[in-house]
Parts: sequence; structure tokens; C-alpha cells
Amino acid sequence: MENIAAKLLWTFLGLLIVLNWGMLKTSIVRKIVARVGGRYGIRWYQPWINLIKLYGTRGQLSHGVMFYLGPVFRIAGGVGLFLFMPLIFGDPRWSNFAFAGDLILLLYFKFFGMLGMALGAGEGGHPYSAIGVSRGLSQYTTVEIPFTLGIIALAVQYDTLSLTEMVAAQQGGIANWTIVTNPIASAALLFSMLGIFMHAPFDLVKAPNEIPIGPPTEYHGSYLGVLRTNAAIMHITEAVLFMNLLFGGANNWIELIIKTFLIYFITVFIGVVFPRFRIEQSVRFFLGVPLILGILAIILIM
Amino acid sequence: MSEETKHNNQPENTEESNKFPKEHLQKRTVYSPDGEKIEIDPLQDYYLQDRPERRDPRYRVVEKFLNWARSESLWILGFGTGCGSIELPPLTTPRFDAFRFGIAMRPTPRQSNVFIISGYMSIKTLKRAIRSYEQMPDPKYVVALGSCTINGGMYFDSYNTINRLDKYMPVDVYIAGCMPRPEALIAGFNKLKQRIKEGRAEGANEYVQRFDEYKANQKQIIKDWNMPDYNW
Amino acid sequence: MIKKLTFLALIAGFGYMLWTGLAKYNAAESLNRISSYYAQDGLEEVGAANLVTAVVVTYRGLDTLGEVSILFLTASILGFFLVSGKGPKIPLQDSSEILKTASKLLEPIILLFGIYVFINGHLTPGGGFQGGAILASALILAYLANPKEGINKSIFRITESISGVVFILIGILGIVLAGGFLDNRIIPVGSIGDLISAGIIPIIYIFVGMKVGAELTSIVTNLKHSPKNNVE
Amino acid sequence: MVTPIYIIAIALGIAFSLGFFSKGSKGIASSLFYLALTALTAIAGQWLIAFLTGDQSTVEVFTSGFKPPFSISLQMGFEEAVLLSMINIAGLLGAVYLFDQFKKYGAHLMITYLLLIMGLDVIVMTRDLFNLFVFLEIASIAMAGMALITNEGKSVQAGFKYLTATAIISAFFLIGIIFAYNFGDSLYINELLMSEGILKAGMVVSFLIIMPLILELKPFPANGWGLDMYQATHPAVGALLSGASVTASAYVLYKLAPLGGEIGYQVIAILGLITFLGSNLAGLKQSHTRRMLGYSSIAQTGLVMIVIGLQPMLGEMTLWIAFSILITNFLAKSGLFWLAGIINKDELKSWGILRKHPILLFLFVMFVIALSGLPPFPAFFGKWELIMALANSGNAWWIGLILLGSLIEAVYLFRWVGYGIKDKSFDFSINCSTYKTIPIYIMGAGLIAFVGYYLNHYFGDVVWYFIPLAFAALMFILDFLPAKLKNIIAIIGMGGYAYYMYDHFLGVDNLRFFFALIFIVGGILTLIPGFTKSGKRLGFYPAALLMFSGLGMLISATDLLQFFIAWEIMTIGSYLLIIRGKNSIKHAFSYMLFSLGGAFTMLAGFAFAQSGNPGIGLEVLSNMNYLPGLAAALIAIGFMTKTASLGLHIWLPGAHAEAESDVSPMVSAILLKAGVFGIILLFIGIGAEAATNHPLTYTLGWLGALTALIGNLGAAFQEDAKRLLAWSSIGQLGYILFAFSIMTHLGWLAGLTYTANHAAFKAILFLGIGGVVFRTKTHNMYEMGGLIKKMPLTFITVLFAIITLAGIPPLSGFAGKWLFYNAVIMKEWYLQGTIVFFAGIIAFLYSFRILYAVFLGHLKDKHRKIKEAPIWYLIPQFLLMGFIMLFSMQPELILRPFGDMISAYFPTDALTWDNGTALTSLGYWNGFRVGVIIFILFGILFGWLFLTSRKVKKIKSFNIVYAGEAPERPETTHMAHNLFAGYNKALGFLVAPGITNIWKWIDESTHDLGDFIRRIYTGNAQTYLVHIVAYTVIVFMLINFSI
Amino acid sequence: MMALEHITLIIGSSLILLGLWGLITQKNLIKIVISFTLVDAGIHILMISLGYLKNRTAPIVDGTIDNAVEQIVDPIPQAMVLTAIVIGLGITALMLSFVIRLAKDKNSLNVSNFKDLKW
Repeated sequence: MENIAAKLLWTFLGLLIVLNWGMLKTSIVRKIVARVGGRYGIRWYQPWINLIKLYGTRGQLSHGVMFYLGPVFRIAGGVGLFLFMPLIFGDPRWSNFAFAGDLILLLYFKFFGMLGMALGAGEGGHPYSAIGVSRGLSQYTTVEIPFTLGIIALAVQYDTLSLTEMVAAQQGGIANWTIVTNPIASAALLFSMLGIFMHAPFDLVKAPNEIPIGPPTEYHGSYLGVLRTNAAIMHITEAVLFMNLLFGGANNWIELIIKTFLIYFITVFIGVVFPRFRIEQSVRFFLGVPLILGILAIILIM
Repeated sequence: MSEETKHNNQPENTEESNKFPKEHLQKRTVYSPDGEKIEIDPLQDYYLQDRPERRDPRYRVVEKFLNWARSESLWILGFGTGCGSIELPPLTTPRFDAFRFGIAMRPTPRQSNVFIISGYMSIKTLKRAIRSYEQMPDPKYVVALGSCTINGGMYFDSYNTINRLDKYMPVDVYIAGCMPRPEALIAGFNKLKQRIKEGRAEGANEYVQRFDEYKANQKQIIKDWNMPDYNW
Repeated sequence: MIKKLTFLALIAGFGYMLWTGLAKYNAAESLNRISSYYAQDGLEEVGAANLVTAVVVTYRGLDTLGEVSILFLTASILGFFLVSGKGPKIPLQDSSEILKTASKLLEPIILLFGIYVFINGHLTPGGGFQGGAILASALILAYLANPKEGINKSIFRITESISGVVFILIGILGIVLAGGFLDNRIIPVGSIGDLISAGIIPIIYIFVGMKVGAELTSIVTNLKHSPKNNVE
Repeated sequence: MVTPIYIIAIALGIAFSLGFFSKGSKGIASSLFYLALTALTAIAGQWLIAFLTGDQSTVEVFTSGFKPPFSISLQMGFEEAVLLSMINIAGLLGAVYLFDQFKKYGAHLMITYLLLIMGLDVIVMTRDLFNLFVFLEIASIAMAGMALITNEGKSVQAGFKYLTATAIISAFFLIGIIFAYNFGDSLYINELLMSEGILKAGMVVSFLIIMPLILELKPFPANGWGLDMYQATHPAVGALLSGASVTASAYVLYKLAPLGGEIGYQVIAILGLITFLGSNLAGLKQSHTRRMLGYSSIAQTGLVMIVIGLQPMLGEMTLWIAFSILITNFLAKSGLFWLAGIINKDELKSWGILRKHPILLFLFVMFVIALSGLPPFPAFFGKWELIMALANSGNAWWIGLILLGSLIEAVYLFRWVGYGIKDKSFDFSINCSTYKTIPIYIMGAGLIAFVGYYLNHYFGDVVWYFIPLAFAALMFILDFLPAKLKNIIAIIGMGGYAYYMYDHFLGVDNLRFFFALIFIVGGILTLIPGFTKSGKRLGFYPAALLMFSGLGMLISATDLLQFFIAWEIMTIGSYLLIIRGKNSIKHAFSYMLFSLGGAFTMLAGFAFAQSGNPGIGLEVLSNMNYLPGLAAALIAIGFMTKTASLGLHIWLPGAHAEAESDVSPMVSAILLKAGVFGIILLFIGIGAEAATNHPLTYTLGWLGALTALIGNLGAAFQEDAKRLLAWSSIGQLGYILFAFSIMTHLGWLAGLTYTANHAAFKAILFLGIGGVVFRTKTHNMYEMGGLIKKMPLTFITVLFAIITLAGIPPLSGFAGKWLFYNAVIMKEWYLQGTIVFFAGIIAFLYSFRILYAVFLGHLKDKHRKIKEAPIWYLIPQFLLMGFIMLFSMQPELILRPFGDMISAYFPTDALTWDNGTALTSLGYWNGFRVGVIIFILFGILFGWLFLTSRKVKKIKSFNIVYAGEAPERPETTHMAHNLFAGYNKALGFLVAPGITNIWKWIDESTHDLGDFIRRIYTGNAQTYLVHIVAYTVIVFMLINFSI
Repeated sequence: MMALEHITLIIGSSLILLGLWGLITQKNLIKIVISFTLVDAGIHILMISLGYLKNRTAPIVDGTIDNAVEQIVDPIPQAMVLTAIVIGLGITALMLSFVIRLAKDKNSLNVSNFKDLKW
């Protein structure tokens, strides 16, 4: 019983850290982008203010049960992903609930939030929501192919599907990181990472101006707050996933923070350089070079 | 559509609907898959008819904290009605960089809390503006931009332009000028922040309180009123 | 042209086929087993001087029954088919005086000859079929001479039926009294060459003759009479 | 014993005496006439009974008191007795059917008719060559005469063609007889067959004897004259031609075939094959009922010719096979021709009128099924034996061609059945006089009796096996009861069956028990929605139980024959079920064609498999000697048509989507598993060791992966909810096929998990959507929307099913995915595995689509008062949902027995359990913990949102932000049509109907070929004569120069 | 040296071929029937000639013949011909009646005009 309580406590702590780091990361990234553009940029604490404001919205509207549950599904997906993700290597306190399932579980659990969110947005009844979902799902299907190919390549390389064991195998210096030992699979994974984070050029799903921010068009107030909370957690968690897969995991929080930031920054960097893809363009893109890289990765391990 | 349905779709014999027929808002009869007759009154069936509800502030300290947060996170719904719409985009440029004040643009009323009426407002646009305003969640603030919103400005005698915005919705801040420059806008936002922090920016509740009055004003000028009284 | 050539090739092919068979043919020097049996023992067994008759009526009696049936069948088919047809009615013309006169003269002689041929069928060349055909020719002659004179068909029909039934009954008697169906030895064979000999053969031939005569006549009259009285 | 000579005596005697009663006394005439026919039948029947019961030996009857060869003799043996009975019964019943015609035409027609029957009788009995000629002439003249009953231009032309053709054929025969007598010195057939002279005389003699007999059987293409007879004459004449005349002629050919020796047999068989294929092809485009029946009759004759020709190979089975085919053709064709007479319209479509006469419709369908050679009708057993024998003697080509011909025949026959069952475009009524229907009933009863006889013959010792079939038959009889009562009876019956399965297979063969569970318990669950139907629901229960009994019998089958019969019964039942849908006529047709095609390939595969084995038990699959690779592939293709694998899938969407609401789950969730079961049996047969690197499993793996991809992609682009689910079934079956092809412990475990899951969630989905369709009366998703508010319970079940389908944790779908990845990686099938994964993600597209477009979005005007789906739809859904929840939370409970089942074949313990955690060498997964974590998490976060959101106001459908405007109508606001437009733009080309087009091309070119072929039937009597001469000459030349 | 039987054989065969030629080329219905009778006749001649034995007499036993086996020709073909002739007669009659009926229908004797049934 104590064990469980302690576990819960540590996990909650981890969640808080990740959440706040996610918020901070957002403002840092925005700031960097602003500075590149010659602006001052948002204040570093702006995300928290926004969050407080959203949770403090007075009147809320609901289109129905599924609309209400959509954000819950979404954040359950995000937090769940966090829960099944080992954070710090070698420290059982920060390995969360990773003992309940392996990489495959993570792979599939991502969809939990997506589907719930899509349904919630669907009940909102706004046509733009549906368009956004349609685009999101369409893009996601192809993003996942290089991702899966890469994961399989890694699973074969390390002969395990357990993330913890994969990290364990990468210990001992940069030379042991997957990005060095298996650059092709890593390239495939990094390509798909661009799609997973949905930054430009793959941000048509949100398309802020033509289909007002896509699926969550109708969401406001606390709903939006929940979604933003989730986004903060999700981004870090996904970055942690790639960190664990490719960059040797983290031995402590500092390492984790630095690595996740750098990983996330890859997508930001690419995003500010490239314009946006149309949906069929991005679908075709992921079936091009990333797919070939993925297949190459597979062929190399066969 | 069957012959009978068409027949039943003839407008009702009210003065209003005859004047401004809008087919999809008229009552119609359809038949369920089982052949059951269903009377559809789109206004009743598809729109919530409730009056708006007053939403009181919370406890003092909490509300103060929240007001601070709201004031530092102003999400704009830009309603580019007149020439003022050209003055909004510069806010995001490096020269003015409104982001640093917590000001951001949002594309949908649901996620915004500041409504900017940027200039003269024709009667036709007013309807849309009212709808958008009512769809924003509480608390919400209105910033009126330019002289036209104050007294009609150069359109003071136009047959299709309103003269005073606050006859139709509660305005928090007026920014005078024709047109006011972005600096003036930022000044106006600062004024708004101040108002919010002081807890005086309860426009939404005021709108609720004087709902009938506002509606009467709105309906007086908008002839083809074909929406529910309050757009949720 | 090509079509014709193809046909020619076909016929040539058929000719070749026949030739491959006939080329193997060698005229036999002696009777084969079966015909020698007929030639040797047939005389005693059947008692008909005309061996062909013995074969036709007794040994291969079933064939004969079949051929009688075929004529009967043809007559029946014509009976229900042609009489019911539609089409232009061909006007009947009177026959020439020569034909009328000659027919009156010839008819009895022909009839008599026909009867002679089938009564002597087991002794001399001839028999029921030949006799019947001669009978029919007389009747047809009479008919041609007086085409407008109606012919009483029921006489032919009843003749046909009676002869047929008797033929069958004789056949069955063969089972009862002698060796098998159509066995001619239900009455004594008698001595070869006598008029009354060869068992029941002469009697069968009488009926066959009558039957064939009647059938052929009715076939021809049916062919001729076609457009008249429709069935029902 | 009455000597058969009396057949002649009575027939002729009465015929002659009928002349007395020309006009006046019709009553006596017709009583005499019917008496005569009855007497003939009685004589034949008495001999038949004597042969059947006692040890009566073959009797030779001499005429005129002399022994053959000096006089003509008749023979009465068992074969003759059987055939005589058939001919005379056909004659008697035909005469009853023609009652009105006899009344009209009187004695003359009676004479013709009587002589026809007598002629056919003697043809069968006679042992004298020339006598045979005489009576052949009698029969053909009488037949030409019978053509004249319908006294109109067409039938006269047909009669003339028939007469000239048979005359010329007889002329050839006569030449043959002369030659035979000249060279063989005898006319006695028994002597001629052993005569050395004929052999010496060369081929032409026997050729001229056999060829006319073949020509009498109307071989393709020299048969235009026969076809015209079928088309233009009175249907009863067609029945006689097809039933009696063919029977007699075929027997004559059988009698005289030994004359030709080895080559003769070969020629007969080849000509028969040409006839079988050509005639069926030519029949494809036919729209005139009786002409089409004619093509079919001729094709059947061709089949009989094949059997006769293959006699040296078939040995003692020849007669049995030929009889099986002949008796079926005889009973069914007679019945069909008579039915055609009752309907009295030329077009195939006019058979829709039978909908008004259920009994006739039943008989019609039964006749056609019997004709197509499907079990349990005699023709099937004939074909089975034929094909087994062919395989045993190593004649793969023959098997292929015969099955191809059968398939082509099925095409036009089942198209016709479709019209009969479904077409509503008739605008006339029919008059079913008793004297016209009684013969049909008798033929139907005869057919059923023969089914009984054959089943008893083949399965006398395993009668229990057919108990479910008997139950289905019982439902045919009970069809007059109200639907609800029948539903109860059906469920009780199925319950009993389930208990039987439980009793026999649990613990003995758990794999079979598992499938029995899916088939039978699934069946019970899908029967429950039937309670919503009122009225009688004619035809539903017999068909459904036919299908379920077929499924059940599949499980308990112990040999190939039983298995195949069960398979076909299941196919027939499901066809009858599917065709009940509103617009399903086309789709049911293509379902049937693919099923039959699959069944035929499977049959060929079975034949190869059993070749060289001592028995036909299922164990032969593990000991294939003859063409083992091909056999396995053919069997697999057979099963894959049922699982709708890529290339063979095009029938599925239409068939499943257009079926009735409660039929779709039956066929989709349950029926498809039959194919899976078959594939498992095949794999078990091939054996774990042999299959690990078997090219077949490798190919099937790829095929499964591609099927999954294309199926799911296809589903994403559908607008029709049920079609979407149907496409999804294709994809899911692709997964299953793939998983089993992996051929490892884990792969099979994944396969079984998929199978169980798919059965559960697809049933829920089809029932849920079925309930929606039941209420909304439309399939189009864009016409639905917003139904969550009206049908919340359905939404919940569908949501659960979708989550399971998508494999999202924590529901049980994930179990399958997890096992699957472990298996794929261990098997090193990475690329295939990735494709399947891709397919799995595409599943999200349609999962979302069906949930969104149907339940979310905007409620349509006309659905505002719609009710929740009927309770009978919901009950099974919630039961199945319970199963899914159990599986999700306690996967060990279900996966462990699966593992034990598989251990018999793959004895590795690749999956171990540690306190609820599943462990493989690669990964781990604890379903219970994941479930608990997610549910608790969900609860906490829900609470969080609840706390932070204040005063939630429920708003209505159009209270959405719309850029300051307001939506106009729900139809224009519900964004559902072409939802994945962008995706379609990018990847839509993958599901462009390429395969459909290929099949369409095959279909069209086959039809065009058929159309081209039938152009030789110019309708000109002379052309037909040319055909006959040319046929004779060409065949002669070919033989002559090839010797 | 061409013997009698050879001559008859040739005549018979030629008649058969001639008849067949007529059957497949002549358009007139009556001529087709006539061609059929030609074939028939040819076959009959063929039958008789195949049953012929050199220098023998008809199979009728009267006083002039003492050893029938040595002196008569084969009676069986003759009996068969008798039957065949009658059968041919029946068929011919029936054919002619069909022709009459057909001619009445379309007022034509051209065989190509009777193609109401095809395909």
C-alpha cells in the first residue's frame, strides 16, 4: 500500500514537472522564434496566465456528453502516455507505470486521446472540426509508417520491445546512442517526429486561419484549458519517447530537460524554415523519403 | 422533397416573414422514416432560446487573481468592420509586438475574450457582430475603435450605418481617432487591462441586465431580424 | 464461292469417309451365319417361301411393327397438325375427263392387284407394304379424279385401328400360344408354297396391307385437305 | 413378372385403338390413354422394384420365338429398369401436365405421345441395331410431331429443323448399320460389340454407329436444331426432350460406346467436354428461359457424355456417376420446364411472379440448386465421384475444365434464381391449375427423396451428422408460423446444437469448440434481433438455419466430403439470406459466383489432396501426394474467397451491405469465420514444421497484409455505413489471414484473438448500425448524424466496438495488436507487418467516420423524433460488449486457453504469464493494470474538468460559431460526405476499382465469348444441316489423321 | 473389270453425296426434301448392294431352288431396306407437311426466310 502511495506521489510529481516544463518550453520556443523575427516575444510566464484565464472562464457551453468528454479523453491519452513512459533511466521513482506495458502499448495508446478528441470535436457539430479531424487522421496514418518501421528496426536491433531496456542498451556515451548506431532508422523516426508534433510544415490540421484551429474550434474555457494542459504534457512526453528511443534516455532531470528541449527544437527549427504542406502533399511526403528510409532500415536489419 | 412538404413550406402569414423570407428559417413539415409527420420550427429546434444568464464574479481574492490573469491574456476576436481592420495586423509586427502584453489573435469567438469593433459598423454587419459577441464566453470585453463607433464619425448621417455602438452592446473602451494608430490601440488595451483589474469590466453582465433594452435597440434598427434573441 | 468450296470440301470429306468403309468391302462368297440359318432352317420354322417375308414379318417382326407405327404416327401427326393450320384456301379444280374415266376403269384392277400382292406376300415378291401401297394408289387415284367429292375419313381411320389392334393381338397371341411376341406359329405352318401356309403371316400381311393402304391414303388426303375444317 | 414386351404391346395396342375414338368419345379415349401410360409405368416400376428388392437377374426377352441373333431381342436389366421408370414417369407426369392439350387435340395427339414414350422405352431395351434405328426414328418423328402442339410459326420451324436434322442423323446411322452388318455379320448388339470384323473394317464403321448417337445427344456446336426445339415447343415437350429423350439416347450411347474402343471413348469424352463448355458459354447471354434451359440441358448431356467417355478411367463408378447426373437433370429440368409452362413468359425476369407462389418458388430454387450440382442433391455426388476419380487417375486438366464449365453454368442459373426470388417487374398473373402443379410437386418430392437416398447411401453410418440439416428442413415446413415463434424455435434449436457442441468438443478439440462457439453462440445472438420482425418473414429462418447448420457441420465434419457438403450448404443458406436484402439481387449473385468458384477450386484441391490416399478423411490434408503445392493453393483459394482476400474480395461489400439489418452481422461476424476455420484446418494439415517456410504461407502472409491495407482503405472512402463495415471486414479478415500465415505460436494466438474480437465487435457494429438503419431507413452516413442524442445506448456499444476494432488500449483489440507485433518481429516479417500496421491506422479513418457521421454532428429534420434502436438489437450488443470487457480486463482468462489450443500444433511457450502480465521474449503487457490505470486516470481527469468548468449550459445544434453567420440546414452543416477528400486525393488510387475492373473484364469477355459462340446458331435449318455434316466430317478427319 | 456390285455401290454413294450436296446448298424447301429422299435412296441402294452375292438369286424359295443356302442372296438387307423405305416414306411425308405449313406461314419456300429462332 505504501508502495503504491509512494509510486503515485512520485508519478504525480513527475507529471507536475513535465507539465511545467512543457509550459516553459512553449514560452521559450515562442520567445526564440520571436527573437528571430526581431520581436520581443511573449513573457515567459504567459502560458500559465493563459491557462489560469481559461480555467477561470465563467460561462461554459456544452454540445453534449461526447463534447464534454472529448477533452477528458484527450488529456487521459496524454497523461496516460506519460504514465506508461519511463522518464529517467535507472531510477524506479521516475519510471512511472512503464511496467504495465511496452512500446506497443505506447504506440497504440496515443490513439486513445486522438479518437476521443476527434469524437468530442465531432459532436461540437462544427464543419471545420470535422475537416480538421479528417486532415489530422489522414496525415497521421502516413506519419506512422516510417515511425513503425523505425520502431521495428530498433526492436530488432535491441531485441526487445521494452523502452527501459532500449535505454539501457544505449548507455555509455554518445557512441551507443541509436542515432549513431542506427542512423537510418533514426532518420526515419525523426521524419515521423515532425509529423507527430504537427509543427509547420505539417500543421494544416490546426490551420489557424482557414479552419479556425481545426478540431477544437468549438472548445473554450476549461475545455481549452484542459487541452492546453495536455499539449504541454504531450509535447514533453513525446519528446521523451524520442529521447529514449534515439538519444540514450536521460539519467537525471537536467539531462531530460535539455534533451527534450533540443528534440522539440528540431521541429521548431524546421517549422520556421518551411511553409505549410497541403494535406495530400504531406501524405505523399511521408510516403516518400521517410518511407524509403524506413524500409531501408528494415532491409538493413533483415 | 415531396409535393406536400413543399406546400407546407409556404411562409407563415406573419408580416415579418413575408418581408424577409428566408426559407431555411421557416417552419417546415418533414416526414420521419416511419412516415410520422414532424413539424420543424428551425428557430425553436435548432437554436437555444434561453435568455442569457448573469454570471457573478467569484470571491473577491479569487476574482481579483482571475481578473489579473484575464487582463494579461487578452485574446482578440478581430472584427474587421471598417478601415480599422488595417490597423490591427501591425500589432503583431516587430515594431509594436503586442504579444509582449499578452495580447494574441484568436480565430474564433469561443476562444476570445476581447471583441474589437474596428470602425464604422453598417446595419448588416451589426447583426453579425451581435451574434459573434453573444457567442463569446463570459467574461468578455469590447473595444471600439475609431470615431465612427462613438458617434458615427464621417458616416454620422448615413442611412445604413449605426452611430453609437454602445446602444447595441456594452463597450468597455473607446479609442478615438480616425483612424487611431496602433500605438493608440495599445494604449487602449492598457486602459482595458486597467478596467479589468479594477473589476469594472463587467460588460457581459451589463448586457444581461439590460438585455431587453439592448434587444429593443438592435431590433429597431435591424429589420430582418431572423435569429433567436440571444445567440448562445 | 468460298462457301461453295467449303461445302464441296465437306462433301468430299464425307465421300472420303464412305470410301474408307467401302474400300474394305469384299463381296462375300457365301451367306453369313444368320442368313444361312434363315435359308436352311427358316423354311421349316416359318414356312414362308419368300424368305424376305419370313424375315420381315417373323424374325424381325418388331421392326415391322415399328414401321407400321411410323406410318400410323405420321398419319396421326398430320391429323392434328395440318388440319388445324391457317392460310389461304387453295381452290380445288375439277379433274380432267380423261382422268375421271381412266380412274373408273383402273381402280378395280389396281385394287385387285394390290390385294393379290399382299395375300401372296409370303410366296412371291411383295407383301403387306407393297400391296398396301398399291391399294393406296388406287384410292388416291379415285380421290384425284374427284377432288371435290368428300372422302369418308372415318372409314380409313377405323380400318387403320382395326388392323393395328389385330396385328398387336396376333403378336400377343404369339406370346400366349407360341414362342414369343409376333411368333407366326400360333397356327400350323403348313407346307411351303401353299397359299395357306407360313402360319399367321398371310393374315398379318392382310391387315398390314389394309393398314398401309388406309394410312397412305389418309396421309395424302390430309396433305391435300389441309386448309379445311379446323379442329374445334 | 410382366414381360417388357407388353410395354410395346400395350402402347401400340392402345394407340391403334385410339383411332376408334376420334371425335365423339373423348372421355374414353383419354382414360384409355392415361391407363396405358400408367400401365407402362407400372410395368417398368415393377421391374425396378424386383431389381431393387430381390436378386432378380438381367432378363433377355426374345421376340417371335427365336433366339438372337436370329430375331430381335430386348434386354431388361437393372439399368434398363431404372431408365424405363424414369422415362415412363416423365411420360405419365408430362401427360398429366398436358391434360388441356390432349383435350384440345384429341386422339391424334395421344397417339403421337404414346408412340413417343413407347419409342423411347424400346430404344433403351432393344439389343438389335436395326431395331434401334427404327425406334429412334419413331421417337424423333413423334418428337417432331409433339413440337406442333403450340401451333405457331416458330414451333413449326423448330419441328422442321428437328425433323430434317434427325432424318440426316438417322441416315448416317443407317449407313453405319449397313457397314456394321456387312463387316460384323450380325445386328445383335451383344455380338457386334465383340465382333472382330468391325475392328478389321476400320474406324469408319464404329464411327458411323457412334457419331449419330452422339449427334442425337445434340453435341455442341451441331445442335441448333435441338435448341430451337427447347425454345419454341411446348414446355412439356422440352421436359420430355431433356428428361426422357436425353436419358434414352445417353443410354444407347453407353450401350454402343465399346464399339469405338479406346479411341472412341476418348472422342466421346472430348466431344462431351466441348459440349459442356461450349453450351454453357453460349447459355450465358441467353434471356429466353426455355432456350437457356436448353443450353443447360445440352450442357448436362455433355457432362454425361464425358462420364461415358471416361468409362475406362472411372470403371464401375461410371453408371453411378452418370445416373446421379441424369436423375438430377431429369427431375430438375422436367420441373423447371413445367414451371416455365405455368409462367408462360419468355423473359427470365418474369420469373419474379413466383414470389406469389412460395411453394413453387421453393421448388424452383431447389431445382436450380440441384442442377448446379450443389449438395445435397444427387448431381453433386456424381460430380464429386467424377472429380475424385479423375484426380486419382491424374487428370488435372479434366477437373479444371469440368469445374470451369460448371461455374459458367452456375452463372446463368443463379442469375435466373435471383430474378425468380427478387424481381418485381412482373405485371401479369399466372394460372396454377392442379394438373399442372401436381407433376412439379411430384418431381420436387422425387428430388427430395433422392437427396435422402443419396445421403443414406453415403452417410448411412453417420446420420447424426445431418441432424442440423434436418432441423433446417423442419424450418422449411414450419415456415407458415409467425416469425416470433419461429425465432424462438430457431434459438432453442441452436441452443441444443450449442449444447451438443459443448458436449462433444470441449476438452476434446478446443479449437473446434472455439469456432463452434463463434458459429453457434454468435448465431443465437444475431438471431435475437429477429424478434423485431412481425408477420411471417417467409424464407428467412430456413435460410438462416441452413447456413448455421452448414457452419455447425463444418465443425463436426470428419472427412472431405462431409466438409465440402457442409461448406456448400452454408453457402446456399447464406446466399438465400443475402438475397433477401432490398437491393441485393446483384450482390447476392456475385457472392454466389465467387463462393461457387471458390468451392470448385476447393473441390479440385480436395481431389488432388485425397489422390493416392486410402480415404478421404480430413487427415489427407497432411499427406498430399499428387501436386501437393497446387492442391494446397487451390484449397487455400477456396477458403480465401470466403474470407474475401484481396483479388477475391469484390463480392463482399455489396453482399454484406445490402443484406438485411440482422443478416449483415450473421454473414460478416460469423460466416466469414468459416473461411478462417478452413484455413486453419489447411495449415494444421500442412503441419507446423512443413509450413514454417512454405511458399504458400509466405504468399498468404503478403496477401493478408495487402488485403488488410486495401480493405481498410476502401472502408475509409465509403459513404454507405454498412458498406464501410463490410470493407472493414475485408481488412480485418486480411489481418486474420496474415496472423495465421505467420505460423508460429504467437501468430496463431494473435489470429485467434483477432478472430474472437472480430466476431464480437463486427457483430456489435453491424447490429448497432443495423439498428440505426432500421430506424433511419437509409445506409448513407451523410443522411444520418447527431443520433447520439436519440440512440445513446447504441452509440455506447458502437464506441466500444470501434475502440476494440482500432486496437486502442485498454480494450481487447489491443491484445491482438500486441501479440501480433511480437509475432511479426519474431517471424522477421517486418515489411508485411508494417503494411498491416499502416492498415491498422487507416482503420482510424473509418472508425472516426462511422462514429462521427452517424452519431455526432447534426441531427436531421426527419430524425428528430427517432427512437432508440429496438431492445432486441441492443441485447446482443450489450452481451457482446460484456464479452469484450471481460476479455479486456482479464486477457489471461481467454488467451491462456487459446495458447493451450495452439500448443497442440506449436508447442513452444512463446507467451508466458506472470501474475497477469503477459511476457514474450520481446515485451510485456498487463491488460488488467493498463485497464485500471486508464479508468482511474479517466475518472480523475473527468473530475478535474468538472471542477474547473462552471455552470455548463447545454446548447443546441446550431449554436456554433459560424463566422458571424448561422448555419442554414443540418444537411449543409453536417460535414460528412467525402470526409477524407484530401486522403482520397493522395492515396485514393490504391482503391481505384482495378480488381473489380479485372473481374468485370473477365465477366464481360466471357459473356462476349458466349455471345460470339452462339452466333453460329443462325436459325437457318440448312445451316444446322451443314453443322451436322461438318461436325461429322471434321471429327472423322481429326480421328482419322490422328490415329 | 467393274462388277455389278461395284457399280451399284458407286451409284449409291454418289446418290448419297449428291443428296447431301443438295441438302446443304439448295435453298428451296421442297428441294431440300427431295435431296433427303436422294440420300435415302442412295442408302437403300448401298444396303442392297452390300447384301448382294455374286450370281445368286432372290431369296424366294420355290421349286427351282433346291439348296437355298447356296443359291440365294442375303435376305436380311432386303428386309431392312423394306423397313427403311417405309420409314423414309413416313419422314418424307411429314417433312412435306411441315413444308406446306411453313410455306403457308410466310408464303415462301426459301429456307433462309425461316429464321425466327436463333441464338
